[in-house]
Amino acid sequence: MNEPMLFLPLIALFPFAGFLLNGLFGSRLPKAIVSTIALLFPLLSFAVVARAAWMVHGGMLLPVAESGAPTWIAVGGFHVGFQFVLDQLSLVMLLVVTGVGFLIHLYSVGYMEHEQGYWRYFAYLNLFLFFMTVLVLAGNYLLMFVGWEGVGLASYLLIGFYIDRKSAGDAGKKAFVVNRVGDFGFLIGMFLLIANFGTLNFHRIGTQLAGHPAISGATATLICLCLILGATGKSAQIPLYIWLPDAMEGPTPVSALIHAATMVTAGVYMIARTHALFDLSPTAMMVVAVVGTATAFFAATVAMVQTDIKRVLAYSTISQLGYMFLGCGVGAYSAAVFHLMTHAFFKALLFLAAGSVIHGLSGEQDMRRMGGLRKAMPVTFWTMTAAVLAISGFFPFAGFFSKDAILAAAFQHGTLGKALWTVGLITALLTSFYMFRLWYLTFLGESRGAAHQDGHGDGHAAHAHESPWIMLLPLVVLALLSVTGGWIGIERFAGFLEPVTGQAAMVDAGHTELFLSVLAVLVAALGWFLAHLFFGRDGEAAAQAAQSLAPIRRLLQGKYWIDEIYTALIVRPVQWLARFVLGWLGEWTLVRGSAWLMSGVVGLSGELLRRWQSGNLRSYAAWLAAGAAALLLFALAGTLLGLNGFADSIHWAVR
Amino acid sequence: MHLVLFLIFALFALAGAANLLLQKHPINSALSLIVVMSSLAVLYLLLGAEFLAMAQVIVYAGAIMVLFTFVVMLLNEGREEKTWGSHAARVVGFPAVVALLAVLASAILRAGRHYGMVSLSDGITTTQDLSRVLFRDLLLPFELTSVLILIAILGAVALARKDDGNA
Amino acid sequence: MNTPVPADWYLLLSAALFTMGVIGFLSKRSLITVFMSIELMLNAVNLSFVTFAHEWHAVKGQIFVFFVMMVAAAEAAVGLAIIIAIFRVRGTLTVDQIDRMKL
Amino acid sequence: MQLWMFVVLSVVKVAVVLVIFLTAVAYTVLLERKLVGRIQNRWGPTRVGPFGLLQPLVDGLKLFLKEDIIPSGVYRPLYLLAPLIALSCSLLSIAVIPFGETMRWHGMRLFVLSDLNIGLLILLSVTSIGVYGIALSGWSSNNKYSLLGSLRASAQMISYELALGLSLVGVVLRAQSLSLTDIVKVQSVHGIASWNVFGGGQIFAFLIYLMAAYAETNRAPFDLPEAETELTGGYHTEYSSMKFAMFFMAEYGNMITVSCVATLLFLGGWTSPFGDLLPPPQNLVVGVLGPIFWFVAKVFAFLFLYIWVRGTLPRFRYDQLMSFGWKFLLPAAMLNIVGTSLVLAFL
Amino acid sequence: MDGMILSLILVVPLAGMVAILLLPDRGKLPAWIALLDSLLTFVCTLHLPAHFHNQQAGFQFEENLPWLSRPAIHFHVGVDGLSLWLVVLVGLLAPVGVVASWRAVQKNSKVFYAMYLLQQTAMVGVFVSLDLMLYYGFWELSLIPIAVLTAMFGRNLGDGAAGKAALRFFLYTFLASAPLLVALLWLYAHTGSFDYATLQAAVASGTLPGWQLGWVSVAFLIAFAVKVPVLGLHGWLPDLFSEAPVAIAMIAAGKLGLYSLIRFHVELFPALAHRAAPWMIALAAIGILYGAMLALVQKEFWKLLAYATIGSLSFCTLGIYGFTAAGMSGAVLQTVNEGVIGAALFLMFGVLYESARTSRMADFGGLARQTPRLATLFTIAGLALIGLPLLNGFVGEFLVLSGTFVGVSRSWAAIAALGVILSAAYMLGAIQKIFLADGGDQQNGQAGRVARDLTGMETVTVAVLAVLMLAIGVQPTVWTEAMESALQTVTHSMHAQGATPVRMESGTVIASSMGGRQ
Repeated sequence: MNEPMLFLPLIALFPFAGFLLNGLFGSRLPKAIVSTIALLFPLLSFAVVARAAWMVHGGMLLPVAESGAPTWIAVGGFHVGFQFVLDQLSLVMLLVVTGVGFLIHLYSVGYMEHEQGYWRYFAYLNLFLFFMTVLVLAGNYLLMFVGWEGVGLASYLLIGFYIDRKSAGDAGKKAFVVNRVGDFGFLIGMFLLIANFGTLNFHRIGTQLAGHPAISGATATLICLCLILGATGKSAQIPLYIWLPDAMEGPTPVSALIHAATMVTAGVYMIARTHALFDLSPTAMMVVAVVGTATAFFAATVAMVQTDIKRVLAYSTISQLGYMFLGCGVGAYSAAVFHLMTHAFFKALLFLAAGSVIHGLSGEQDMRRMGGLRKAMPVTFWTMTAAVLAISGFFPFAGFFSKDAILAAAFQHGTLGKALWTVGLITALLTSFYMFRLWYLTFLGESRGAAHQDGHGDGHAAHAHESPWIMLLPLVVLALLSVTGGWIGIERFAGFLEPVTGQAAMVDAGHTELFLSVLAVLVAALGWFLAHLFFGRDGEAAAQAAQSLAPIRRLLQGKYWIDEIYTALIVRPVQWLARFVLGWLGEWTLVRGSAWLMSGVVGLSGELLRRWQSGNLRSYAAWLAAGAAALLLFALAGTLLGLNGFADSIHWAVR
Repeated sequence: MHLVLFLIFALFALAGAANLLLQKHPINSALSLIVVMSSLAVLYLLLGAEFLAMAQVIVYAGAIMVLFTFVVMLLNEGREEKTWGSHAARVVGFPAVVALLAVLASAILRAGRHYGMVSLSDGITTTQDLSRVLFRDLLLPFELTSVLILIAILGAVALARKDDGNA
Repeated sequence: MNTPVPADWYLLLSAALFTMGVIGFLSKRSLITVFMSIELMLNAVNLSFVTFAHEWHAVKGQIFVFFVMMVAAAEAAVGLAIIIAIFRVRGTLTVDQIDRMKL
Repeated sequence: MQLWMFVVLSVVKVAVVLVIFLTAVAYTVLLERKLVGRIQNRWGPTRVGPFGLLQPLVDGLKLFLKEDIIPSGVYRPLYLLAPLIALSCSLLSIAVIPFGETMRWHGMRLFVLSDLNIGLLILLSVTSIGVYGIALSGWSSNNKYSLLGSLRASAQMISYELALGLSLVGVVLRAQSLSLTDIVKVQSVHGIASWNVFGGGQIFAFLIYLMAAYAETNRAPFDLPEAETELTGGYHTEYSSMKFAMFFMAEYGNMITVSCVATLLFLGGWTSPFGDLLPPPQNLVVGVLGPIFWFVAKVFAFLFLYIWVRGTLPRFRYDQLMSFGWKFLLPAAMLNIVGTSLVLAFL
Repeated sequence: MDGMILSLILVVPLAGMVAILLLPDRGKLPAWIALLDSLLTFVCTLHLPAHFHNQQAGFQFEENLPWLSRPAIHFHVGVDGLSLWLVVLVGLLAPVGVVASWRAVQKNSKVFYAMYLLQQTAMVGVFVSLDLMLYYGFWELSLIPIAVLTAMFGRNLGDGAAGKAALRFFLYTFLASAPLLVALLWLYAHTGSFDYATLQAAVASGTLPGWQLGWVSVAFLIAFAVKVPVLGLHGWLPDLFSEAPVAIAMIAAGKLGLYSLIRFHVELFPALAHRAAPWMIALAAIGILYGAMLALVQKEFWKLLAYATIGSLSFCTLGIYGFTAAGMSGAVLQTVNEGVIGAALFLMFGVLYESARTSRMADFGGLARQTPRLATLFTIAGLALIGLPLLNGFVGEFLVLSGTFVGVSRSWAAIAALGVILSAAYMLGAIQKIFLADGGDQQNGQAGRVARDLTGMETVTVAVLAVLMLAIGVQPTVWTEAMESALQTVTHSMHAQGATPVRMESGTVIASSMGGRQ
């Protein structure tokens, strides 16, 4: 293979350098230099990616795996290196990660301007980019796992960025631990891979599979289920989605970058990356599709009643990730990745716009205290509108194309696919509904800040202000991408990804698809209409509807009490087991008990022997004399028995 | 002549030792012990160990026992009282002593027939003989002994000194 | 005039002295006298060393006695210092009353 | 030689030496009184006999005839034993001192009671035993002055015994023998030039010995045990008549012994100061008496020094005495040993 | 130089000890001597890896001098790939311990540092001895300073807790070592030698009486398992960690026992160790979970560290008794890791305790602002402990787990891997309770106000350790390469005696594919 000089490691190492510089010296540097470092290195990284993309456009063949990668672990015959591979899939991901990543860095400069620990924030952000690029570029599972855990770490640090807030710390910990559950699955999956293939290299596993699949479907299913567990952790799917809503404790740009655009899509990326295995196991595929659909629907329902603007977006993210899983589950990997890309654009935009709103309202996140911001923040409003239209799936916005591709693929996937398509369509309705609800509550109507802020006169809206240009610029760029991002078309996109993800299951591109597209747009419009009905005017209708649906509403507001159930079923029993069974029974009774028993025996014998040690010199002398006499007698007895000397008699005695 | 001298001084030694046991006042015991040691010095001379004989007098009688008498004088303890603190000494100790003596005596008597005689004409171990071995073969132990004595001096000083703080 | 003496007489004397030393250790109540009994035992052993040195024409036997003397001197210095210290604290030198195993 | 002859000859020798020694003791006392008197610009004893020469006899008679008082509080056995120990140790040491030419008669040395390989060691051991006399006397007297005096004396003697013994090591090193005869022989060749004190390079050892010997004999300026102003009579406060005389004799006997040892070890013993400058005497009488003359002369010269010092120097304080002994004399004696060994080994 | 270096490493701490004992206990003088001396020791130990020949099998830097002729005890020392890094680790941790005690030990520092240096010699001795009697001597010697220093310098001397902890440690380890001595003497009686190679050959030859040999191997196993400690025998550990001075606690557990398990149980009695392996594997796997779960509910950080240590040491045991190459090298690497990470954590907890006089985590909170250096370095060490990739803990855990999973038992490996989740939970919990806001207020802990940050010297020390964590995590091959030939020897001899990887269940291993390289 010819090796064009791509400098792949640089993509990862530039942000790492930024992390080191800011992390080690940031506290002593002025803000301007911190910002420069923080922006420069992701930009350099993006430049390297862009150059690679340009070379691909110029006809360079993919994949490119740089040889001479340094060894990481080598024991016995097992060997893992720091091997970076660039192919179509990772190129797309890299463009998203570094491109959107850079924009969000830019935005953060404005957003975080007045925060304590400014340098720390950018150090973490660069660290995240480092791990994310490692994850994407990894040429084997283990290296991917490095990035996988690493982004988890960065996520943990950034969620807990506000170290004075207990809720932030809790959320960070929860995110990391829940992710670790997923990582457990990933680890076991890797062990199974080692056991079955003897390697963790994507390429080698791929060739082994392509040649003559040495493994049975059951084994493949086992491996895939383990990997799915990992993916659900990272991509916040049922059953491990619970960390993502809490993760909104972090600064909003972090939510945009990590918990919307990039990190959470790692699970999808991983499934797409390993699709060769998944293709062997219909069961696993079905699990992926069902999990994705269920998550999409479930999260969408919860999103309808959230009042915190960021939580709505968080559940929305979970829901959209469910779409991507659905795409993967029905074999439409390229559609899933396509949606991943467009979702990165519009969801990042949504978060950043929300951040702009929060920033404008000095930290207010509750939508019930917003409203009427359209005039105060026009740029934010218009970019947000583009994003809302995109996520709801209106033609010709980006979301339309990608979501449509996934639903179409699902529709063509047999009976189960039809059912999933139905749920997906309902979810699209819900999506449209809750996004427009957000839109109405935030930007339209009157300002409701005063109603809740009695004593403070007028609400936030009065002195709400538009964000500085450095925050608006990324909004505009992302808005453009949200509008145009889908125009590339699924066919061309799938065609580009084909070497990696295999032949897309696009059989019928005729009337059915057109019908489905139209149906989707109609459903989205219905959602808008419903939202307009409830929230567009005065909110009376909303109140009435809420009244009539009170039990459901409570269920939704309680988020189905999943957190509580997990606490009761898993966390509490583990703690109980640790504290009482292990702690009291094991540690206290058995271990301590044995120690006490032992010390008791020793103490008792000591007590007995102590009586011998009277402290009286003459008694000691008496025993000494007796001992000496006994020894001499013994030696003499030896001589009497005809032995030669003391040593021999001892030998004779112990024989 | 040798026999006479041996008998005289052996008798002295035994008598001194017995007196040590019988006397109730430590100073008398100490003086008895000096008699034993001096008698032993003569016996050493009879055995041809002239340097040791003198060392016995200088070190034991002249130095160690002086220390003993000094301490007796200093503490002025008086006669010892009869106390009954140790049962083991009577119950275990004295039978053990009897056994010890019996075993030693029988061992010596059994082996004694192999031993030679000691007479005045046997020749003398001169100081040169002694020092040749001491300073050539056993130089290291000798030096170690001097270190030991140095430590003992320091220890004695440290122990006997009155405490500065609370005395 | 020059009647020789069997070597084992010396040894028997040594054994007797040693035994008397042991008896002294066991029966004497004054710490100082007990200490003297120890010296008596050492002397008894020294005698047998010298006797054996004579018997086997080995100078090292005498050297051993020499070392015993040196060590005895050191021991006496330290031992008597300890006795003084004990007397200072306890006010008595009666062995049976000094059984606390510490000063 | 026959046993009886040996015994008879020994008894005769012992008798002669004892008589001379005791006479010498008595007249040393007279000498001291006379000399000190002259130093203090008075006459000293003059009444009894010509120049008071019979004074010692009268003194002895007085002490013999005095009532022997034993105080009631004393611990009798040791009280009686102590002066005996003191005197006998003093007399014992003269037994190994050779005071004349190494002449033999029937294989037996004439001018020494017993010539031993380890004469010097015997001297030292006897000196070390001598402590008991003083220690026991003070303790058994049951008198605080006595006890203090005897403690002082014992401590002083033990302390200075070390310096004394060590100062002799240089001499022994030079002679490579512990025999006093051998030590004298080494110094005999070139007369005064080969004496240890000059030619032998032992001048420092001699000075150390001198000072240690003064202390060892409890003489001024180290006479603290009997410092009248502090302790009335020191360890012999409770002694009177003959028992006191025994201590008295022991002290002067020790002085003479120490002088003899100094003569033997440092001043060439019985050899003439001219050594081989003079031809060896052909006359037997001169050959026998000459060495004895030299010996006696040197001893009396040393004694004169003793008395002279007593008449001139003030007394030490007790702590000065101890620190002088331990911190100056002992290290100096050790340095002397080191120096002597280095010289002997490398020169 | 190569012929003397091990003696030198053994002697240098002793010389420091003598120097400390001879010089007066004035101010920081003993501490400075100990620090310089331990740095010197460290430099000496660095000679070993610098001149070590990775490819060469057998022991290097060997010295073999007869010491006693009857019984035949030799001063026989040497290192191979297994012990190499452990010796260096001892050298590295020696100055760390001194730094950790710098402020904590004020009174009697002379005794402390003298004993501490003695302990260093003993530990090096354990790792390099090739004569079993010599080994036993060093082994016992290494136990004494721990007990004595805990009793003398423990945290709660007043209420006797320190003394009890010391006594408990003493009882556990000494009672367990007594059968070891008997077993050693039995071996000597039957072979006439204490030499490692001779004994190994004798055991391998199968001429020794079988059932007695079984007991001998059990005696060895128990003595070492107590010192590790293996689950169930860890009764001394939590108390000791709570009470012992930091510098002592950081060396009390782990490496000595683990090394001894490999060298003197697995390598010496492969066949018998093979029989014990299923038990050990089960204990280890359960121990990982057990330690992690108990760590999760601890309220005091010393106890947390104790149970975390039990968990992470169980990884090592798991690796050793799997008899797989990956597991073994993972275990040795993990032993080193545990030493490095544990030292860093101990030092930092020690700083917290020494300034706040409490170890209840609830008393702290929100320290991150006040003690940024401590918080940062603690987080790094904590992440290394719970096995974050690119830090050292991951490599060891991964090798052990993959070796176990592939070669031994999937179910046990999966159980062990569950520890990964729990460890994250307890470590992040600790970080949150101590360094992050843990209540409504900004600063809720009383202790938080008096806690101090790391001093310059401490920062440098922990930073060096942190860099080392990263270095091992990124380039473990540097470390594992040296072990390779030693492990091959081990596994070869084990396999020759029928001790192949323990199969605890059926599974498919494509062993041939393990041989391929990417």
